[in-house]
Amino acid sequence: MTSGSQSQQVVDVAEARPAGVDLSVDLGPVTLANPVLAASGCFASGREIDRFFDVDRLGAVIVKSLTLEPRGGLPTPRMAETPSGMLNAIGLQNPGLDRWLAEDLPWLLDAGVPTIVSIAGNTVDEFGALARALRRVRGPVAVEANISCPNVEDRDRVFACRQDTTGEAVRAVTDVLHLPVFAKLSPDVPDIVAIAEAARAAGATGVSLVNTLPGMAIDVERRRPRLAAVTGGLSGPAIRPVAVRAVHQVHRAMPLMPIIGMGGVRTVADVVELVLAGASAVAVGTATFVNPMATLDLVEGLPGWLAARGHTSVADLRGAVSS
Amino acid sequence: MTSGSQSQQVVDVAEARPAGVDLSVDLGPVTLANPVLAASGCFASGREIDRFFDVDRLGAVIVKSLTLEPRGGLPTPRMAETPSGMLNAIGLQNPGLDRWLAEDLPWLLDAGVPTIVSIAGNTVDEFGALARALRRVRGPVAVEANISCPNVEDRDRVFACRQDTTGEAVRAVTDVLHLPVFAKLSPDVPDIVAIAEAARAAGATGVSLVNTLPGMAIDVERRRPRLAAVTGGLSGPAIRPVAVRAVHQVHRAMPLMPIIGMGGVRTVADVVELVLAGASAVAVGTATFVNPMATLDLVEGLPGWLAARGHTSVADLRGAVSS
Amino acid sequence: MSGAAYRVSAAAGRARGRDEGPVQETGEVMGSRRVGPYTLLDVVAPHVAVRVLPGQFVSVAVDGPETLLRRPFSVSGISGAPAGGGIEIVFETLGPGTVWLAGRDRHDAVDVVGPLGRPFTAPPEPAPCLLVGGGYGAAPLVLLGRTLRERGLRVDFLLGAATQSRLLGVMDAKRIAGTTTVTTEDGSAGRAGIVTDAMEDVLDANGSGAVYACGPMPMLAAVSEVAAGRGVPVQVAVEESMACGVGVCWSCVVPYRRDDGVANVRACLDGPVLDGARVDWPTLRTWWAGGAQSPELTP
Amino acid sequence: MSGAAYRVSAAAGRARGRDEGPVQETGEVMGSRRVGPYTLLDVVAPHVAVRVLPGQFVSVAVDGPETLLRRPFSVSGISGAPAGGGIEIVFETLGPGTVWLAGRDRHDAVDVVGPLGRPFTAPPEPAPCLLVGGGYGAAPLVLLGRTLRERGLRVDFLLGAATQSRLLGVMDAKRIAGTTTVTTEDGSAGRAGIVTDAMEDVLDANGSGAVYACGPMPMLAAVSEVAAGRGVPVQVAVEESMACGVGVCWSCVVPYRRDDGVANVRACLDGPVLDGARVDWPTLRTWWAGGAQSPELTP
Ligand SMILES: Cc1cc2nc3c(=O)[nH]c(=O)nc-3n(C[C@H](O)[C@H](O)[C@H](O)COP(=O)(O)OP(=O)(O)OC[C@H]3O[C@@H](n4cnc5c(N)ncnc54)[C@H](O)[C@@H]3O)c2cc1C
Ligand SMILES: Cc1cc2nc3c(=O)[nH]c(=O)nc-3n(C[C@H](O)[C@H](O)[C@H](O)COP(=O)(O)OP(=O)(O)OC[C@H]3O[C@@H](n4cnc5c(N)ncnc54)[C@H](O)[C@@H]3O)c2cc1C
Ligand SMILES: Cc1cc2nc3c(=O)[nH]c(=O)nc-3n(C[C@H](O)[C@H](O)[C@H](O)COP(=O)(O)O)c2cc1C
Ligand SMILES: Cc1cc2nc3c(=O)[nH]c(=O)nc-3n(C[C@H](O)[C@H](O)[C@H](O)COP(=O)(O)O)c2cc1C
Ligand code: FES
Ligand code: FES
Repeated sequence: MTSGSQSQQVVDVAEARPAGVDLSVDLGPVTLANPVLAASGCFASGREIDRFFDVDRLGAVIVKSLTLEPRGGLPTPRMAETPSGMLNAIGLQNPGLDRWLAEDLPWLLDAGVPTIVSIAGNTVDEFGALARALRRVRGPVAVEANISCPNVEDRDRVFACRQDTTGEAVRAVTDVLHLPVFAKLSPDVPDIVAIAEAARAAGATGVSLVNTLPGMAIDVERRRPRLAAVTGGLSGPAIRPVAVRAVHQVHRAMPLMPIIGMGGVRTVADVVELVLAGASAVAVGTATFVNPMATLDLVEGLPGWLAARGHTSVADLRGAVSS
Repeated sequence: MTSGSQSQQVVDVAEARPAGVDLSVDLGPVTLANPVLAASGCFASGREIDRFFDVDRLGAVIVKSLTLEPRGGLPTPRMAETPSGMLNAIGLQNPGLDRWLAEDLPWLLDAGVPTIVSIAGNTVDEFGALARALRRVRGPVAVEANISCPNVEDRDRVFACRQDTTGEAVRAVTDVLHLPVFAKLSPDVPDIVAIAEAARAAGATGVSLVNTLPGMAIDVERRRPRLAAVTGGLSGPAIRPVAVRAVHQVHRAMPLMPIIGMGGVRTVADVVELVLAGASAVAVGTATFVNPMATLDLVEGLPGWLAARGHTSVADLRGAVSS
Repeated sequence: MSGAAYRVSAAAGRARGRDEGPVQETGEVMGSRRVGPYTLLDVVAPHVAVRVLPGQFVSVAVDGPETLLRRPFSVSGISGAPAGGGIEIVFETLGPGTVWLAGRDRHDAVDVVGPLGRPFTAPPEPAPCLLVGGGYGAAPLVLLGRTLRERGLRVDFLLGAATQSRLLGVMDAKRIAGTTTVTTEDGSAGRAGIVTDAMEDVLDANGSGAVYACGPMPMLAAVSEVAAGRGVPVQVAVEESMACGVGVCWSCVVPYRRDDGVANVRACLDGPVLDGARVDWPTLRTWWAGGAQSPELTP
Repeated sequence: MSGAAYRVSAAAGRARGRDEGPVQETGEVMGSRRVGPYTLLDVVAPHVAVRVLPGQFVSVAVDGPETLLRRPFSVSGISGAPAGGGIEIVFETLGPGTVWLAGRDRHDAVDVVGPLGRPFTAPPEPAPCLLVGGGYGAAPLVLLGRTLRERGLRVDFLLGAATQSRLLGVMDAKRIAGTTTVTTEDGSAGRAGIVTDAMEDVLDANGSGAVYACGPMPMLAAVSEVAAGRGVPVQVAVEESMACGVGVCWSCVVPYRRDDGVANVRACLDGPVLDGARVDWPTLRTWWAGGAQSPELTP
């Protein structure tokens, strides 16, 4: 993809791609070559990981949430390791939608990477403005509306914590955009199905489940929060059971709606677990921090895993957990 | 405590109790000898762990939630291990309040174990009936109202997911009981402070934070949920950041209200972390499964940890995180 | 996370607990060897060893990324003199816990809690005993067989597995037993079929007055039903997924007929050895089939 | 959880990545030794070794209960011939990751990603160079010193630590350097005080035209300010807590004056070597004091 450095070093775990395993999946009207996506905020511009492998090998890349204005983000420390997980409080540092459109999107499109644009607004109007700015943009395959970010008009509670604010934020985007829109939801609500229904009713093509869980860690020696922002978002394998549960519940309630599942995925079996729960595609965040090759490993490992068990299509496994 | 078997085998990690470290803590009107409690549902009748050490060494034991009628609970498998955590779906198996009062409470009182009675109702009326049944009972130091259990009158959503149902369930208990009442809350709500305020307004002495998080795991080989009940509660170190966050938020909002903190506590540093976040006392659940001596280890390890850092009282550290 | 990770002492033979009942002990691995697909681990843990009875189990702390809970294993033998006594466990490497355990070397420390649960009990009246094992379920039966023989009882073994390599304890059985009958599902050794196919014949031949069984739960169900059908008392060592092993989490229950009704009893505390005629196998079968909820049970 | 846990190959020298830039490689430990309170680990990782430049770092997967993320370490040396080349890291055992690493034995596999970040660059005009290290911060400076010497530049060292045992690289420095000045806070070796107490004198004595520094962040701030005060260019290798080390998480930022304003740049990608005169130390000091929010920054 990047000129002159296509050749790979000896690859020690690549499995030969078994013939006859169909990895393609549909996200509503969009068909992706495989179900392994990079999660928002965990893949930067795409170029950083392209130093390791051709990132067009992924089903899609969901870019870091973009805001109307550039954001510098929060002070450090911005991350803290926790048991089988980590907390982050980055503060949505990003170059702003305009600069991203000018500087980063062309590279992704050039490289042939299916791109899902994540947007985050402080207000319902900002979601509308972001959508309008994307209206004439060619290239991205879908939009993810990160509505699990603070709503400054509602005491900084996240949009996705209530049905009404979910509906308003999503509607502001779907009203102006023709691209498929996925509403990214927060898992810490008593009734995730009701929130997903509100997103759907407001025109979302599907939902992305789950964003991080609010958490905190304290340095007991210094008696200070481990994050400068005090609280942050919990991600990684620790939260996988929460993600599986949320995906399962929403899929049972709305079996036809596409779902991008995420939360703690690390191994091929974890990808399959989320697909069985009902995910159409699976995004990988924290695992890329642990291993820059993680997403490629999953793309390469999935066909062998499926073939060994006699499956010919990953899409067939969607929601196929008995219960 | 049990006759004839008081003597301990060689104890390899007991630290000499440093003189001058005050472990006592207050839960409102109740003073406990130390802040280490057994969490509800993780200590059975008390006798099981008393085979390992004198359970009156603990600050208190919170007994498994009792219902009006005996409950047989759910089919197996009832548990599944997850990264740094576990899921359980026991289904509140318990002998019912009456039989527990007849068979188990006398042993606890005899053994000198400060006992906190956890009660769980299916309806607001059941909470009232449980409270009335406890009215004339002498011995327990407090009641924990487990309102993070399903409310059959509200589509099986837990009482603690809304302010109104929280208030009603708590009020049904505080109206008839003179004992201190702690409302046990679920962390998966968008605004834990609002729920804690509702409990407090309904007469709760304090709150217990947190109950398990709803989760699910799938056996990808057999394509079946790992729990017979499909979904269950996530506990253990994985959820500690969620517990610390919830305790911190509620303590900041209501600094004078006692809080029993719990969720993923395993080491002495974990106890201190929850106390720094604002817990008055700390309950230990899953760690007892990992190590039957876990709670005793914490009681024995805490004074040395504090003394090594020049602290003379654990209560002084409550809420002492800078931020 | 595991107990071992924050245990200070690695010296063998230091236990924490009481004079009676289970203790927590940091044992020391004395040796490890392969037995077909199984690993046999010999652990010096004298306080556990001196207390353990056939049918009881230990729970072992395992280390490694993402493992949290202990793993339960039947004690299959006692090694060394009681004073420096060791326990043996035999296990199949299935997942992270058993893989970690199989990697332990001589002198490594392992954190053991035990002995746990109720042991097998001798028949009230002297009678020939039939010991029925499936796969690694034979593990506790060898220890039981030796104990029954020491009491002067006749012991016969009936051991089954999917295939020859998965048979366990056949050599030990032959040393102890009057007769040893073997079944394999693929016919690679002994009679082709499952243990219950041979059980009636073996009972007829030896006139057994008591049956003891350990193995997969469906096998225990079948063995219990054959024994009960002939009015022969049957003790089974059940296996349920266990979070704590010490009776405090209620994850390991088995529906069991008590005098006052069917109750979900704890396999780790009231079992693992239960009266096979009282286990509510029909309810268990609905559980295994998934779907079904627990019947109205006495707690 | 760690990369190592699910990596298939343990053979040294197999790397995954491209012909240029960082690779992921399963290295093999060749040796480990104590250096005062530090551990020096020599890892055969030829694809990393052949690429690495002074000031770059590697991130190492560590195993063990509850650890998730890799741990970053400066490369302090290159061992062996490039073809079978190894890298050296020197670290302090602080928490679970470094404790695990310190326990690695010869031939153990460690999963390494590197080289990461931007290296130190030689001064544009030949000039005597002053290398200032604090504690284990001396690690990358020895490698840098050798490289600068190879280019024919004069190198002087100024190494500080809290106490004598925590000084690192003094012997190596003496072999390379024109002068080596040592400070300890407790006066147990060299001049009593911190490195900046000695820095003006050392600059005066050697007429250094470029300063390179690595060590605790407050030290880097002070060194940068002294150098900048004298108009001497200064490159600092910063340290921030890092989740990914490869530029994708934005956890490791440092406020940095660029031509278009102050931006939070990534220490792992735009650094760790940064122009000390451009790092926004006043903002960083408010961060270290806690409380303060990030100023309005260019992203
Ligand atoms: C009382 C008791 C005695 C036991 N004795 C022995 C013994 O002597 N030898 C032996 O090899 N095993 C024995 N087991 C089973 C043993 O505990 C499990 O094999 C072990 O815990 C698996 O751990 P793991 O981390 O390797 O695998 P996990 O990843 O935990 O599990 C691997 C696979 O095994 C299944 N599994 C896990 N635990 C159990 C269980 N308790 N019952 C059935 N399936 C399970 C899982 O569903 C999974 O498919 C016993 C279990 C109990 C409850
Ligand atoms: C670019 C870079 C290069 C580094 N080079 C070296 C090196 O050459 N030698 C060396 O000994 N260490 C180096 N470090 C620091 C090293 O990464 C940490 O000491 C290590 O990650 C600690 O891991 P742990 O699991 O042992 O401890 P943890 O439990 O993760 O941490 C133990 C203690 O160290 C603190 N800590 C953790 N990470 C950092 C960090 N990045 N900066 C400051 N404090 C931290 C924690 O807050 C905690 O108090 C470097 C860090 C970076 C970012
Ligand atoms: C450092 C970091 C930054 C993130 N930034 C964003 C973001 O900008 N927008 C967003 O929707 N989600 C963001 N997320 C959430 C992830 O996309 C993902 O939902 C979550 O981390 C769970 O997946 P994981 O466990 O695989 O990391 C971020 C997560 C991390 C760890
Ligand atoms: C097996 C199990 C059973 C539980 N039963 C109850 C219960 O009956 N009532 C209750 O209020 N909480 C119950 N809990 C929740 C615990 O009391 C505790 O809030 C939670 O497990 C978090 O703490 P931990 O991480 O230390 O386990 C149970 C938890 C587990 C793991
Ligand atoms: S395993 Fe916990 S009660 Fe049996
Ligand atoms: S550590 Fe992730 S961007 Fe630098």
